[in-house]
Amino acid sequence: MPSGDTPAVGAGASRQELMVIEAARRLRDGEVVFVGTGLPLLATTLAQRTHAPHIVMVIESGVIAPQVRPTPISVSDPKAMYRAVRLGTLREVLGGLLQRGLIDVGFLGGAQIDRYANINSTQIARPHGIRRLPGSGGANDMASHCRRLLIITHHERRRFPERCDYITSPGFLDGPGGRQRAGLNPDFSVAVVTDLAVMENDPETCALRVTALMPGVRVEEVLAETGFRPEVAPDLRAVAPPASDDLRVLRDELDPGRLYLKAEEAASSRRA
Amino acid sequence: MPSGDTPAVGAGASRQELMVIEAARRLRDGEVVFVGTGLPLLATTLAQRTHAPHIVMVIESGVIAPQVRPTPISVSDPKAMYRAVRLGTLREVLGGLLQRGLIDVGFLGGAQIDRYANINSTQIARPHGIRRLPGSGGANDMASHCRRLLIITHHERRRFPERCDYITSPGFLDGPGGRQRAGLNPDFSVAVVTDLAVMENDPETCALRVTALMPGVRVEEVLAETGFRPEVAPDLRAVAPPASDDLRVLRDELDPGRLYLKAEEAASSRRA
Amino acid sequence: MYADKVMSAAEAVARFVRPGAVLGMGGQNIGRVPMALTHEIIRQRIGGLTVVGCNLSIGMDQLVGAGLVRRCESGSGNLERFGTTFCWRRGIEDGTLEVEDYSHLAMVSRFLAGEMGVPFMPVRSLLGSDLLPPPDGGRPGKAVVTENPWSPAEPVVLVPALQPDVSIVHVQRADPLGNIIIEGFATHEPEMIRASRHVIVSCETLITTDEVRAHPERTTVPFLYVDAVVVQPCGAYPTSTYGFYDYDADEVSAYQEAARAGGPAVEAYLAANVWAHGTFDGYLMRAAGPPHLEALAEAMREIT
Amino acid sequence: MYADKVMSAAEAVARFVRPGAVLGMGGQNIGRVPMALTHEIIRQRIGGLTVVGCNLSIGMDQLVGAGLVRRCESGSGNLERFGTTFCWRRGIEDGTLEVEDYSHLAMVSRFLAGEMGVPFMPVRSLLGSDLLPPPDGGRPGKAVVTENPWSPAEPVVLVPALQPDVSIVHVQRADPLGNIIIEGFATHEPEMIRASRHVIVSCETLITTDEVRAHPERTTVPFLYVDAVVVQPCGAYPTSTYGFYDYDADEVSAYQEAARAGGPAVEAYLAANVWAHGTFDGYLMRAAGPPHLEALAEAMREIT
Repeated sequence: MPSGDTPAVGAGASRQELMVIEAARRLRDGEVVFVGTGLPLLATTLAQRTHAPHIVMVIESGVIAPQVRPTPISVSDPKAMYRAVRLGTLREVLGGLLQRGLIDVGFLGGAQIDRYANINSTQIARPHGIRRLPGSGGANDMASHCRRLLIITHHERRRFPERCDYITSPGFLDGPGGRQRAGLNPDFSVAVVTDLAVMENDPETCALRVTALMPGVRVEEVLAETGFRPEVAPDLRAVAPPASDDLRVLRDELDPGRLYLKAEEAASSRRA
Repeated sequence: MPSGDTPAVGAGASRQELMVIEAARRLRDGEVVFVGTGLPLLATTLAQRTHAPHIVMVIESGVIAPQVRPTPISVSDPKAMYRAVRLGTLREVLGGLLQRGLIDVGFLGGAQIDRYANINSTQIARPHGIRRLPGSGGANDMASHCRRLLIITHHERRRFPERCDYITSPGFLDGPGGRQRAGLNPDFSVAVVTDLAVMENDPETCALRVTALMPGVRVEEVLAETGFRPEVAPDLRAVAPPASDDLRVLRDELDPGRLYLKAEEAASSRRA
Repeated sequence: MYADKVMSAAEAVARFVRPGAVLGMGGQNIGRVPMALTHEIIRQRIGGLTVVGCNLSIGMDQLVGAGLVRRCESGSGNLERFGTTFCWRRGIEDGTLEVEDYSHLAMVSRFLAGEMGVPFMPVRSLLGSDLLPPPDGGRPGKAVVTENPWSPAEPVVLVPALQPDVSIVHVQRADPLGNIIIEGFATHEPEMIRASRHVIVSCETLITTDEVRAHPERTTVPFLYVDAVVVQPCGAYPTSTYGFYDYDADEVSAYQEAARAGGPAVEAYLAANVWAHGTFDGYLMRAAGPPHLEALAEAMREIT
Repeated sequence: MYADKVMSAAEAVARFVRPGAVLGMGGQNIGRVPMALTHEIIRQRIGGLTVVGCNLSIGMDQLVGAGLVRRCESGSGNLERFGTTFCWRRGIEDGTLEVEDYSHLAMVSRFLAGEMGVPFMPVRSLLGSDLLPPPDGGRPGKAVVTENPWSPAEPVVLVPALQPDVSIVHVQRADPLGNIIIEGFATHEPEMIRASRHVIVSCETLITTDEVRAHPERTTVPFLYVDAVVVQPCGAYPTSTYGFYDYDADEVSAYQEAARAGGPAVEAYLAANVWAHGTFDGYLMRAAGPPHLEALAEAMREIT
């Protein structure tokens, strides 16, 4: 059940549930997806059990094409390895698939993201010293080598600064041409799905702009919760309400214990 | 049985048999030996079944610590893989063990060897063009990374030129300091065991010199069959006759079909 | 080489882990972290360590909490849903712990270079990010940018080889010679083990060398790299060992609570769970006990 | 990706082997050489090939004998006790075949670079030898000497990545998706397969994907790299397949006799053993036949 302090949206789904469902929709059947821990694992499993049964999940710890059992809490959780075709090494996955160019989509969880989709998961500057975060893990590798990066995170002002304090994972760096100048593949796009909206890079300016809103969310609300001032796409659309099947699978099959969704709701309810 | 045209030496062993036995003697129990195909495989198996039961054989095709069954004719022969503790990859063996520095002895078969123990297995210059040989295989890697190189070959003038036409595998290159100048490990020694003699590098000059003679072989005979003029060690010794056990194991267990020894005898009998 | 390398954790750690060593850490997050060997290092209070790995989690954090770590080199420090590695974070924030950050691919590439006996490995990650030291050289030894000689103007990052003085790993099966079999995911361990000067392996099950020779392609790493074999069932507890037992969320959380609080709470946790016991089995009995361990084994059987 | 990739050798070769392709060759000497796929390339007379591998043996030599090879890049060409690869040697000596020589480690390092998606790999072999092009650059693309940035004056050789257009390998087991299991020695194949743009696998036995999922750590290479699965028992004949059958010394010698003689003798051998047959099974029946193949299988059972 959606928690009280986050308004229910289409078909009684909470914003957090719809965020996961919207992210899942962006994965196409047959794609090879490099899946990070947390909500990406949940959303990719949802896609696999609904519209994209032939999606190939690849998980950093050496897991290839598992049929994930609910509800893994780690990339090293055996539930994330269930019936994989290969359980191998980090080198095979990060080197032989990701750096080699065989991954279609990289799918990352919450982090600090700036206007040019650069990601910080290393350290946040604070008045008295820094706040240390976990670091890159495989995120820098994903952002360096994937042609398409999908990010799911809840929408808070502090998570969307004008410029990251520290660039752990490269988005478009300083804007148009930035990736070429750094020697990175310029064939690159980013979509950020949050509990308020969807933001995608403008093909020209490379800056993130608002391209869709969650049902019942006004654009002002998104701008208020975004540290930089994003453009708003002329063809701004509304995120479609969930198909009942999506919601059933998500609630009953994938996260019956609400391991993920409750935490996300708690997080975003701080806003309310 | 030794063939008629090669004089029997101590205990009725042919020179070819004693060559294999003498080479085997130079392997110490517990050493990790990178074994090439042919006579090295035969001699190392002899050592393993006699004085060096704890020798660790490593074979290029990915074979670690086998208990070789008679009589393999190739590094990819399953007889060379019998009861290995690991059947893996060429990279594991040539990279992870040899280049990594975990091999004690490299053991190579016949080739063209010059004064400074450089080896040519690539091409021989001839009046009208070249004679192409098989190439390096793992030999260049062995000579580049082993601290101790053991070579077994039969003794013919054409096999011991002053200078190799082509250096496939580095010995001491142009002499003292040659390996350092090339960026190779200078901690290196070479022993060449033939059907006539044993030649080892002089620690000072780096040149191969005669250090032992097969029973019944005169030093003039060795010099006549050596393309360059080797020094003769002051403490020139005679290769000891085989222990009866060595001969029994070699003849009855390891090469009952005389796959190797007959060929070697035929080769060196051309001299007679 | 063909020696019987079976010994106690106490003997293995005393013989092969020196103060100030570069310590390679096996496992990832809540999977196959070598906790028995980590506890033994804490028990013997071997300090001044540089801990290296790809993801560093509860094992590293307990070593830091025990005051034994000077520096870490890794791609990440965290326990995912259980939160960050709090002692590590606190040490970095208050300046008592040095860190060198890489991506996971960059770290496994460093181990690969160490495994292959070459001084560096090329990677195409790190470019454009703050993980790359500034072009003027930055912190020496971390990474340098060069050009692809076959396509000048194409930058390539070189990361330096990493050969730990000693690595500790927990695996499913090993024989007395030190042939090891890792089942399920292997993370960065095959490269790290082969790159290390010494390796201590703890295993769930000791098998015979005949069993190893019966399926030689299943041997993950041959005995030539291994110095000590410690037989320790549940040696990764409270993290999981694929095919044997699941992680223990309650015990991980119990440590995390102490780690978050820090200072005396960590000291108390380590006193009660490490220093109070002569061996890892003492900890297993205190924190879990046979029925609970059996439940974790049953949980694993359900999902594998 | 999840397609059923099972097809005939004829279809697989027609679809994935283009004239002028860089062809990665599996196997070594007399072990697991992909003869069925090699014969199919000869049957379809696909020419202008660059054949690459570590050791190249009877498969490569038959392609050269059929006039389909322009160039070879390898660490060696030979059949050990069965002699050299005569068509290859003749082609090099009369200048009709280009060769680029490396050591076996240098070749597998080139495949490793291709597998890892980096432009080169460092090696410490080749130094001081004539395998290294002269310092003025020599033949472009072969190898360059650089310095270890962390220890200047320490030379390191860089060899260029090698990503074959298509590789052919013969393995023991594969499933319809293309997950492959190599038993026994694996030579350079894991790196070469992962480095290749396309991969055709022939297998002794087709297994189900459920069987693969039951032991996921035994999968040598996952299906993501494989384009075609050809079910061909005895597909490496007359070379051996570990665990299935030994090599056939008589048939290898029969080819070697023709190869040594050259010209018409090679033509006659290929006519009788390849072009005379619509499929590899035709060759198997002519050259061996069921009783002899069973004897080779028995010989393998005796030594494994």
